Amino acid sequence: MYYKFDVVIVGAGGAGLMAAMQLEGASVAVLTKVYPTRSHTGAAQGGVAAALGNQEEDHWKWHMYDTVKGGDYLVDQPAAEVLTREAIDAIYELEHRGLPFNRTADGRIDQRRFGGHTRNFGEGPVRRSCYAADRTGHMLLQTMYQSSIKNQVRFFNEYLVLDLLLNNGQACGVVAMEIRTGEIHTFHAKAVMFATGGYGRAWRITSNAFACMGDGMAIAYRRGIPLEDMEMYQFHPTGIYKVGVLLSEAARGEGGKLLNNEGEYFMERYMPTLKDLAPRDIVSRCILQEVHAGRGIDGKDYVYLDLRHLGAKVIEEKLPDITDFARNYLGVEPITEPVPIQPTAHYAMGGIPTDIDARVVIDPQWTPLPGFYAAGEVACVSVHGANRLGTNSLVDLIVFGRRAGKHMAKFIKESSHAPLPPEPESYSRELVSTMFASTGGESAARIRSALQNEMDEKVFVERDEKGLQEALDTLDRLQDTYTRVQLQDKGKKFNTELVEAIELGFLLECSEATIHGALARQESRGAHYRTDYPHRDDANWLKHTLAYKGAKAHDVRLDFKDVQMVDDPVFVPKERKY
Amino acid sequence: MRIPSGYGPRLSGAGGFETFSWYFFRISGVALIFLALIHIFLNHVATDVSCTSYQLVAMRYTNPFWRLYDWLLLTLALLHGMNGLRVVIDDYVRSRGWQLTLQSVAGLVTLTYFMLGTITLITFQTAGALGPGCLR
Amino acid sequence: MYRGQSGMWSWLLHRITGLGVLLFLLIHVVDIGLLNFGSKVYNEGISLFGTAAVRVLSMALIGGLLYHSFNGVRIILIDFWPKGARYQGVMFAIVMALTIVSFLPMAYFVMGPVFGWPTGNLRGGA
Amino acid sequence: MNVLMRIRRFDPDKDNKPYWDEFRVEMDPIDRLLDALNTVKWTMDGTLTYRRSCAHGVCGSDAMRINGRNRLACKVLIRDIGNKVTIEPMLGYPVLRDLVVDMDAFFDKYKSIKPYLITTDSEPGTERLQSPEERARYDEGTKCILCGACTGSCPSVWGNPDWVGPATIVNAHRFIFDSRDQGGADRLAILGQRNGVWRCRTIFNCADACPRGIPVTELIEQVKRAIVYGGDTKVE
Ligand SMILES: Cc1cc2nc3c(=O)[nH]c(=O)nc-3n(C[C@H](O)[C@H](O)[C@H](O)COP(=O)(O)OP(=O)(O)OC[C@H]3O[C@@H](n4cnc5c(N)ncnc54)[C@H](O)[C@@H]3O)c2cc1C
Ligand code: HEM
Ligand code: SF4
Ligand code: F3S
Ligand code: FES
Repeated sequence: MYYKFDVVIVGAGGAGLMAAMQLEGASVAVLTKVYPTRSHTGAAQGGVAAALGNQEEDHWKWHMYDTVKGGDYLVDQPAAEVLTREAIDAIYELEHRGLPFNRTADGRIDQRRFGGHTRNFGEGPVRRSCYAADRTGHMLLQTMYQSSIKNQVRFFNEYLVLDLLLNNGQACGVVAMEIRTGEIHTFHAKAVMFATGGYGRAWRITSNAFACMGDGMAIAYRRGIPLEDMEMYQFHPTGIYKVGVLLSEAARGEGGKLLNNEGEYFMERYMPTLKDLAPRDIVSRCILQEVHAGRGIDGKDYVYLDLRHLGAKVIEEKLPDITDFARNYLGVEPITEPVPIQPTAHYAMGGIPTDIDARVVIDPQWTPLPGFYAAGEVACVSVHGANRLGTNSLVDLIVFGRRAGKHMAKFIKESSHAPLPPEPESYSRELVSTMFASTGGESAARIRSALQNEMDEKVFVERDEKGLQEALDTLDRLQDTYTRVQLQDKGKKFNTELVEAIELGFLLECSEATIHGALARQESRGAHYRTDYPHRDDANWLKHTLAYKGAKAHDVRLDFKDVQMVDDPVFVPKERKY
Repeated sequence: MRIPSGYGPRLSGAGGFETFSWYFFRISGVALIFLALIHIFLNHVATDVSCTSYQLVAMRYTNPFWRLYDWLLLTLALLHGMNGLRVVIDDYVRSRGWQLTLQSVAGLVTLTYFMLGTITLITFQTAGALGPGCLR
Repeated sequence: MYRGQSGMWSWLLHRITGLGVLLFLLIHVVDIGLLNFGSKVYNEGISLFGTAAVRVLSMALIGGLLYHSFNGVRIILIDFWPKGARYQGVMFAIVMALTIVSFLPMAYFVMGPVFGWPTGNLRGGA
Repeated sequence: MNVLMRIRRFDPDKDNKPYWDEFRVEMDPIDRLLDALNTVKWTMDGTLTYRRSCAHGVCGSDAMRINGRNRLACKVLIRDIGNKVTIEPMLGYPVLRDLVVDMDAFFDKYKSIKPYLITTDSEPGTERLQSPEERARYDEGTKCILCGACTGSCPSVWGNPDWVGPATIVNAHRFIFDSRDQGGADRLAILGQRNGVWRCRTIFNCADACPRGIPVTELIEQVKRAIVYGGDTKVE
């Protein structure tokens, strides 16, 4: 089938839907490989940050300071300014669309503490995270979906996008497979937006959904668009032991504390001011240090999250989902027992490089690719730098999703449909038919599993040259094996084995870019901690990496892009202490 | 506390036949508990069924109260029960044509039975047929 | 098959007993109609109710009606008492208990005459 | 733990009618049933088809009939099902393949009650005010993840697939009782109709099936009462 729209948005998470909302009057298609309400945004628990100051004094500039510092100064500061300023209006917009935030006694949006968010440039924790119990992301996603129903957005549910169509340096559409029928469709558009989320499934212990396979990043990457700062991958300190399911930072925002096997609340020793509410990269590393020092529980690689002192009321009312997870997946009763946790793969700070209008930029000179937009976890405007603060992702979705929508609204008025490239579907059809035709006998599940083990072991909270080299070799081998993946399922209808195999290809490429960035960056900054280069090196590395795809895993080309600063002394890079 | 936010209008109840039907089930149900259970008690416990004869009925119907009582029981049970049947048909019969046919039949049956019962109750003559006179 | 819970079984029984009682009512109106044909016709018709077989059917009717009535009250409580839904399971147990407790003596009176048990009512034990 | 999985299979391309398939897998007691399905798919039979995404009960993808009851495969632990488990697609939806059912009609029903905030007056510069009590009034409904487990467990839906079903009413409740919303009367009028709220016969399978612990029937009853009495959106 051939479809023609003004705008095609790939992804119906928070970022995609927020953009769709801004396009009233235009013809818009939203493509998603899962039903919109199943998007991963729904898993976000803790909250969404904005300096509303409903509970105590707060300013967007303090928020910006925390964002820049939390990102270990790899943040593009003008983008962080946009993020924190516009967060406030974006939150009100969500409220007006019906998002059921928790309320203060005087009826305003309630706010709570979250890691790394401080008052007056680092003096102490501040209440900045707007929340709806511990299902803020769920409420955000539902609200956005409801709004799209009101605005009669056209959804294509369970469509797997396989390719981005470019012609003469301009984006002109996408090609997708309808999972239900196995048919290939072309979507012709003036503007294309990617909002496909992250790739947390590259690790075994992960908080991410099965759908988080890095599709958007890899599709762009295959079309010659670079991926920025892929080495910056966040590991959340409190995943459920062995399962990876997240226990939100909200648990610590409400007063939960980390405990080692000696019964010590060890974060007090590492970070005297913010303690358990220090940024995630730091807390994850502290947990690992405790484990290395033999203070993990039972000498194993996990510690406890202690909520017992909060009392049953706070636990049941403010953290109901988290409590449910602990009970269900561990059989642990958080009211009376501490909960076993370990760091879990969580969030990609890197991604498709964009400017503050969410336009995709393809080189260190910030040259935009006309008609191509990206926002959300798939993108890297670089508001998160080397480490994202909790609650800053949802703000990212709504602020830059909104900006993408507004910019596209303008763009489609000023431009017409670029012609499609010749045989637009050939790449996608071949991708699918080679999968079906292959008789190599390899299994996608086995390759994925090998990849995840390697990433868990060598591309985790701590990395070094040797491990990364080995990981790269492994990846090279896995990519080779991948060409011989054979499907058992030769059906066309709802062939999820085919979907998984295609997604694995995406995942391998995102991992490749990650490892290359990590190898190149010979310093430790934010989430990227190199045991062989344990210090931050602003002289050489205050810059972003851009990875361009090569023929094989080893052939990636790296380029670099300067970090953008604003002219204000408070934002000058300093050592990061809390 | 209620914040004078100015929102949240009073909801006006929404009527309609289905709403009425639902309500009618409940009201007639409550009435039927008494009507039906007392009826059963009288005819199966207080007197044995074998004593229910033309004569016994005639004795009862000298008092118009029992005529009214039985008429109410008949009417309510019939309407309640046949409405129940209508609902069941609505639930399980998917074809619109069959639904209409069956429900018209049900309606016709209700009407016929209502007439039959009512006429019997009104026209029944008690004179000369009094007394329990158990059968057999 | 779906493995439901008490609410599902209670509904199924309610529906079946409701329809059963309705069927009986439809027959009953016809036999009442016999009154129009005079005492002989009526008495002949109604005498059927005294036979053992019809007594068993009457018992089913009574049991069904008892259950349907009590459960009807349960449904009405669920509908109009704000806390009703929370106690539906408990109420179902009560309904079953009430049904059985009130059914047994009724059954005794209905079947008594067949077995010659003393019932003490009009014509009882005869 | 060794688990025998009996799975109802159906491939529209190959099969005239559904059939039973069996697999034996070795699982950890604290693994999820979803892990067991994955084990089958990844190591035994790649054609086994089901939906899943979040793997921890928040996205609503994997509602299916597990030992006769609608549950999320990612919220059922192996230790709670024992050595044998029967898995079937949900009732009340057309089966697309194996455990995957067609949810389009489900979402259409959801859309029919205007599931979005309706306001007629102009937006304030900041947030609309709402007291914590008013917020609590509709809290339960906001937990819904649209998994469809309730609707697929309801005998009224099995009998009459046109009926809106419990999930729709839960989501209507979420807006009807939101003090900011002004479309309540509209929704009640829709739900007062033939395929509205009255087809609920208080069967309670829905409340039992809901993986989010929403007291579904209780919410439906509140909507019924709102239709009959009218009333305020205040706390009951
Ligand atoms: C457990 C957890 C808790 C979190 N808590 C918080 C929090 O409290 N606060 C916070 O700020 N952030 C939080 N985050 C991070 C945040 O939720 C995510 O980064 C964010 O939701 C990503 O949103 P998105 O719109 O970019 O993408 P997603 O919500 O992941 O949506 C991706 C969309 O793209 C579609 N898609 C993907 N690939 C394709 C394809 N090939 N074809 C078609 N469609 C495709 C998917 O179907 C989906 O609709 C949390 C993350 C996790 C994992
Ligand atoms: C004795 C007291 C009675 C009470 C309290 C009562 C109550 C009720 C109620 C509340 C309902 C509605 C069920 C629902 O909407 O889910 C109902 C349904 C019904 N009743 Fe009764 N009822 C009584 C007597 C009768 C009698 C005497 C008959 C037979 C004539 C009868 C036949 C039915 C039928 C057929 C239904 C429909 C069943 C269904 O929809 O599932 N009821 N009853
Ligand atoms: S009410 Fe519960 S069972 Fe029904 S769709 Fe919502 S979450 Fe699923
Ligand atoms: S199971 Fe169905 S009938 Fe009502 S109480 Fe639940 S919706
Ligand atoms: S996979 Fe998301 S609910 Fe089970």
